[in-house]
Amino acid sequence: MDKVNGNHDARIGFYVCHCGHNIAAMVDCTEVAKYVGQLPGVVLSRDYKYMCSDPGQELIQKDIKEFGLNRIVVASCSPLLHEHTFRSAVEAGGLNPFFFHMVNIREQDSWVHTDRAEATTKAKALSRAAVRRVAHHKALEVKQVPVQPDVLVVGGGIAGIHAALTLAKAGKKVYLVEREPSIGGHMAKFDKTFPTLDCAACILTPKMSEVGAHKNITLWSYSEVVKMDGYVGNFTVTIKRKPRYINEDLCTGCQECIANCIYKEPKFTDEFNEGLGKRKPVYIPFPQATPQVVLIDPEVCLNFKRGVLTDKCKKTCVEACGEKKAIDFKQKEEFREIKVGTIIVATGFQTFDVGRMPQYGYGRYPNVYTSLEVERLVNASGPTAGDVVLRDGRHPKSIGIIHCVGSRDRNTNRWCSRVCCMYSMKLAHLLKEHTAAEIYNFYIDIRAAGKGYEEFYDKLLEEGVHFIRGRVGEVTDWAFIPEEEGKLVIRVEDTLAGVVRRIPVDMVVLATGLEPHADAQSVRRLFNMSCGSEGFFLERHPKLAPVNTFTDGIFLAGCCQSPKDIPDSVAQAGAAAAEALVLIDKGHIEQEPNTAHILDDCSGCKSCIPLCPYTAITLTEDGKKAVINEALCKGCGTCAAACPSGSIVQDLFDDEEVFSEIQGVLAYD
Amino acid sequence: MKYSYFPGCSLKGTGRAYEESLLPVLKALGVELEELDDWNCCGATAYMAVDEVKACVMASRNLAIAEKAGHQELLAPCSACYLVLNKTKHYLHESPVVEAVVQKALHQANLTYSGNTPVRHPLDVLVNNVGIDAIKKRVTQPLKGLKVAPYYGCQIVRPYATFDDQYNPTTMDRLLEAIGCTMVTYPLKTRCCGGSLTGTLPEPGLLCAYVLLKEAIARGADVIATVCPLCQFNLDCYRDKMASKWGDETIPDPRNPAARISVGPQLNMPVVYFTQLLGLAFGFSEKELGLHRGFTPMRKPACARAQPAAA
Amino acid sequence: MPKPKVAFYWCASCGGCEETVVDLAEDILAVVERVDIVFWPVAMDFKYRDVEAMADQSIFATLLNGAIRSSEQEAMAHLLRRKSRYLIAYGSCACTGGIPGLANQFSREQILKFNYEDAPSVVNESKVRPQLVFEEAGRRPHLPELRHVVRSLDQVVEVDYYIPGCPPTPKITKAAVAALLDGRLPPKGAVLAPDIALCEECPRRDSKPADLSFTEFKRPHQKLLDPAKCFLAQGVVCMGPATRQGCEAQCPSGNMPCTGCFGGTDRVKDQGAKILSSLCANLAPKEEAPIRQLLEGIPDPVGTFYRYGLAKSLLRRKADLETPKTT
Amino acid sequence: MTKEWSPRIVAFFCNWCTYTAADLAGVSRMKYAANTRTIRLMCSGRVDPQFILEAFAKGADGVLIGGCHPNDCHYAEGNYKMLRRFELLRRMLKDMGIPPERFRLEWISAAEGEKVKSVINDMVKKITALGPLDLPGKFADWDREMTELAPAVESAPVEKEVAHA
Repeated sequence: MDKVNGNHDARIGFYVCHCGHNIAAMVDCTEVAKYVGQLPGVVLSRDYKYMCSDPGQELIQKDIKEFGLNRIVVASCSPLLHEHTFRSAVEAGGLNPFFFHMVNIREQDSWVHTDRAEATTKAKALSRAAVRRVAHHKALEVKQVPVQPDVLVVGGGIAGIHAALTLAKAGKKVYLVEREPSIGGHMAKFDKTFPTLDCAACILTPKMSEVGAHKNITLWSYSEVVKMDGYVGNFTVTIKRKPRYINEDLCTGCQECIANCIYKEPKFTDEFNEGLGKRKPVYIPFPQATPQVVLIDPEVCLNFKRGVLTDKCKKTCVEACGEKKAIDFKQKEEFREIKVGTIIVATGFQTFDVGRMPQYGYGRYPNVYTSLEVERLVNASGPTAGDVVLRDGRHPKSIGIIHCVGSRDRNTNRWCSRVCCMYSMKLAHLLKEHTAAEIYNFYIDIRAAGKGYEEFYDKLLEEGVHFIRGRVGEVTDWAFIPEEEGKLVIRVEDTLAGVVRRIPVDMVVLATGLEPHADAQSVRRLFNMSCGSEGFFLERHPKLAPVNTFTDGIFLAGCCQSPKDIPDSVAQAGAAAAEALVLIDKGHIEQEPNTAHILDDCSGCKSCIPLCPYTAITLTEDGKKAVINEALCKGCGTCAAACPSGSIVQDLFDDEEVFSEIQGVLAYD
Repeated sequence: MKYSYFPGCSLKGTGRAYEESLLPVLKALGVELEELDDWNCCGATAYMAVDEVKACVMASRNLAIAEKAGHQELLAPCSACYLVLNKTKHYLHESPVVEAVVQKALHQANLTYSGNTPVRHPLDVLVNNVGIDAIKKRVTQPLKGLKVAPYYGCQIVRPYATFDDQYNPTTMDRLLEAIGCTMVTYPLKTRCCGGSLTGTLPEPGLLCAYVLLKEAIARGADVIATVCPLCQFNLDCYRDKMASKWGDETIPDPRNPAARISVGPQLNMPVVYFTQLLGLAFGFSEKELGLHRGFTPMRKPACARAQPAAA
Repeated sequence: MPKPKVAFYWCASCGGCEETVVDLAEDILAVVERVDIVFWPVAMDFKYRDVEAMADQSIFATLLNGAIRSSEQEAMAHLLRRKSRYLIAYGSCACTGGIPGLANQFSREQILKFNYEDAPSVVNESKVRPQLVFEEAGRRPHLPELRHVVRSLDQVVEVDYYIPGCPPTPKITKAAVAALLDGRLPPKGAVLAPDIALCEECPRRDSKPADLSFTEFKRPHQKLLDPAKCFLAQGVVCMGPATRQGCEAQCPSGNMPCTGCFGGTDRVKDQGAKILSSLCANLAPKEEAPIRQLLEGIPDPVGTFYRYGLAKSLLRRKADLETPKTT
Repeated sequence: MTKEWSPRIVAFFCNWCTYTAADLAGVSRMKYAANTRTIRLMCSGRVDPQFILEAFAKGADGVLIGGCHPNDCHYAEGNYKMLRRFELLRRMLKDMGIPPERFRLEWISAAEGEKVKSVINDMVKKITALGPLDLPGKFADWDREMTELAPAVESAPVEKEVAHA
């Protein structure tokens, strides 16, 4: 009673691609073509140098007409790469695009095997399976689903800002969600930018205020995405707006409340200044913060006790705010639900936690700094107004900058963070400018690949900054000779001179690397994305789809995808915006017709209903049969696999197609 | 708590003070030791340098015997033994070649080794199994105010950081603080003591050892506590040579930063095993703990003589 | 014109199928009236040679019940195939191997040893086993040989139609016979029972919640069964969702869960795999340990999911049993 | 199987994680045994136990299923549905004389090309040690006991006296 019976009027055309040498080097393509040629149903079997090339595709179209082919199989690269290409070719040839099947003999055969005979046998088996399978293919129609034109941008760093502005200028409505009280991200903390040394604030703040002012942008700072449902073109996103105890619409940013806070002096750690400065319980992160709205820190505000409202404070801030009545101690967190068609994830990075490398003494020796701290230290608007004064009050006469802290290191992070060499040199330049100290860079290699970067390196050499090639072993305060007493000693093997050096300095700067946010994994799950092994979000294809993710309609920009400098982040943000615009302006997306449907033979046993995560399966009014709402169905096929009476069919993957594929791969020659 | 005990050559020889103090201290804390029957050289010293695989064979014989002894983990107080035994375990897991040779050799002796016996260091056991609190309870004469420079040496944290931080180990600090000592900041915790260089290339060897003493002096320590027989030996036995070489070097006076003192006279600082300090705090006598054996013997600090100590 | 000749035969089965024919009660007369029963060992005395003597294809239809597990049954299957125009697999055993098919979990030696030596009720010191041929008073009787493998009828000879059930109901039997006699024949190979799962005609269907997920499995004897509620909703394995209807839900009506005797639908290759898939997919837990623990409630998946279909299932027989030497 | 035997493994990979990981292994030019024949499905939840039995029945020496890690399923929970089937199916296969080593479920994320390699190599190693399963061959052997009888029937075999027919 075998239910899988072949389709006897199939006229199959088979094409095996050499892909230059990529496939042909390990798979005997002519042999495969010859073999498939004699399989039942195969009318025509060819091997060709590049099937994806125009001539390759035209060949298919020509053959369809000339030989009356009604099924096409192409054995080449991964379907994830070119299935669409060939389906279009088949359609152009006058066939339903789904009378096509693709065999992956590159990524999963020629590239991963070393024995030509075995690789060829495998290619034959996979092709044989495809040929058997394609005979069962049905004509299917691509469903078109309208695309919601609004866009969500997650993360208000330079990448998110640029993406949001690009879309807004194109007339699209954008929601920009930022976790911190202000947008600006890491860039807002920088003093100057390499290699041009133009001031970060000067180029960033105009963009920030433009975001704040743009009519097409809804800016939700101090907010987080907590839930995402739906699919490309039709996402439903829930956003949590954390209470800042200030009514954003009423606050004018006059900051009278700050001036009049019961605390006369700022005395709480100032996050924006990396703890080098102090702020009050009511504060605005930094002068150019966007939105220009203050917030209250319930952990330290006298009107709260450990976050719980007590109403014990005199509330001088409220008096100061007066008629504006912007302060609202009773503010609760709010949840907003929005519908968007596309999402751009630009959640950025975190800097490496230097605590993981105790040998560099951060925390043990007060004069060891992270690069980000130094950015604030040399910053005119920083806690010391640009005066580089050490934690012990001295001004450094010698400074050591240690590169690759948390980069290119088996014990911590293996990747190169790409920006450290350049920003280390930038800081070297700025520190020299501010302190005239002797400056030593300790590097593994100088990576100055970028427009004007190498020139910047040369400039620093001319400025007399020292470069010592070697990975620093430790930073210590034990003096071997009197000259070292009271100094930080950097012990390093100078790999150019071939000697171990001890270099005493007053100040050590750790060039911390970039790494994924601690919560990258949960963000990934939230948006149904993948992460690379190092934890950065995974692009769909390293070359051809660098801003796409595996979830259609969700795009990546900036350092959440991999370490980048500002120009690259901005460029990628533009690309992501463009990808979003493609979907929006097209107005609809085409859905792979791999949804499931239920046959009349359904017995109404209800086994499938609880299995659908999208509640696409329901019972007919009379309760006699189950039905699938194809608009909701995402095509996983779980229900089809579970239907005890075989009454659910998943298009593109129906039982007889899969069975024939199984028989195909196993049939002996 | 019961452990197989691998003393190794040192603890029966130059480092016997270590054994003399370790045994009563562990006993006092209810840790039983059972010395390995018919143990042999751990395989350290020259072997590792000459033929690693053969060294592994030596080591694994001990491991095999321990496994045969059953149930217990193996306690290896000497840093060299501790390292070689652990290294052997790693090699056996990582390299089928080494494993083959070793198993073959063991087979000749009708032994087998599954590669699973845990090798433990006293510091590890004291902190993670016995526990600081249990130790505090046992203290009868806290060493109040004794300034100690904690010196771990290289072998228990390199290349394998098994139970403590590789760059800044702290187990000994926590132990000795628990018995009342004051730990001085000592950045050379894991720096080389000179190893066997002191025997082969005295110049650099001695320098290594000297630097350690000098820094302990500069940090105002009364005593250096160590976990390794070789470290103890190198720091303890060459003071005269050091004195003649660098005796008149001067360093800032730890008690008065403005002034400077010369190193020479200070060099005779006691270098003891951490177990000896534990022993003192537990009320054992200098003799019981082998404190008299050091070239610079250590006297029980005044604070610890006051009987009985207020907890 | 002469009445069409009909034959009934009985291979490895309990005889229940024969009962059904009798259960046709007075209807049987109607049948007898229209046909001429030429061979029916259970009811009338015939000899093999009588069948042998018949002309090939001279029997209009043979309803053969029981699985094929002995040389004699195999021989008769071939013989009747040759003599009949339509050979009909009658009942679960003939269709899919039935209960005897469960013997495919054991080797012939295991079976013989247990039945003639180890079974608690057996007394057989001299460990006598049936011989294929033996001498007795100058006579040499032959005994059929037990095959290593239990087979459904269509694994031995070509089958025209299938009437499933353990046993088939008089209703579908009558319908089938009528269809045959009136020449209203479905395509060859068809199963003469509705191709929809049992739930559709099960009186308990509507009592099954639409969001059922399993937190325990109990076997019918381990629990007091609610006479109206879906068995699955009571945590009792019921094969109904994976089983072809036609039995009029007799077991559920008798407060017993369906055990799957009608076999799977035409759309299914392996009834057991399918019910397993649907049951497991709907388990509540998500981690290995609790999943395993919950599944301990199904101690014998093979016996539960393949009670009637093992011989005809995708795997057919325990894979590591020693292979029969060609006799 | 005239040429030297080596295992044939049918692999069902989910489109989003494991199939992508296998592509990644390719792009990274990792090298692994050529014994698997991959069938791409959208989700491990689509793996119908019938597919697995069919694969064994048609001559697979092993079956490998690759899906997204728990909580990472592109379709929320398809991988759990497979996990639950897997647990019972593996037990049932054992009862049917097919050892657990021949049937494997692995969570392999899109980033774990390395894991594709190690899992496949490991499985090939284990199954090579077990030797062929070859159900089609077994079916043929089992049915050989019938071959000589069918023709015999033609020449009326039942003449001989048969005890209690």
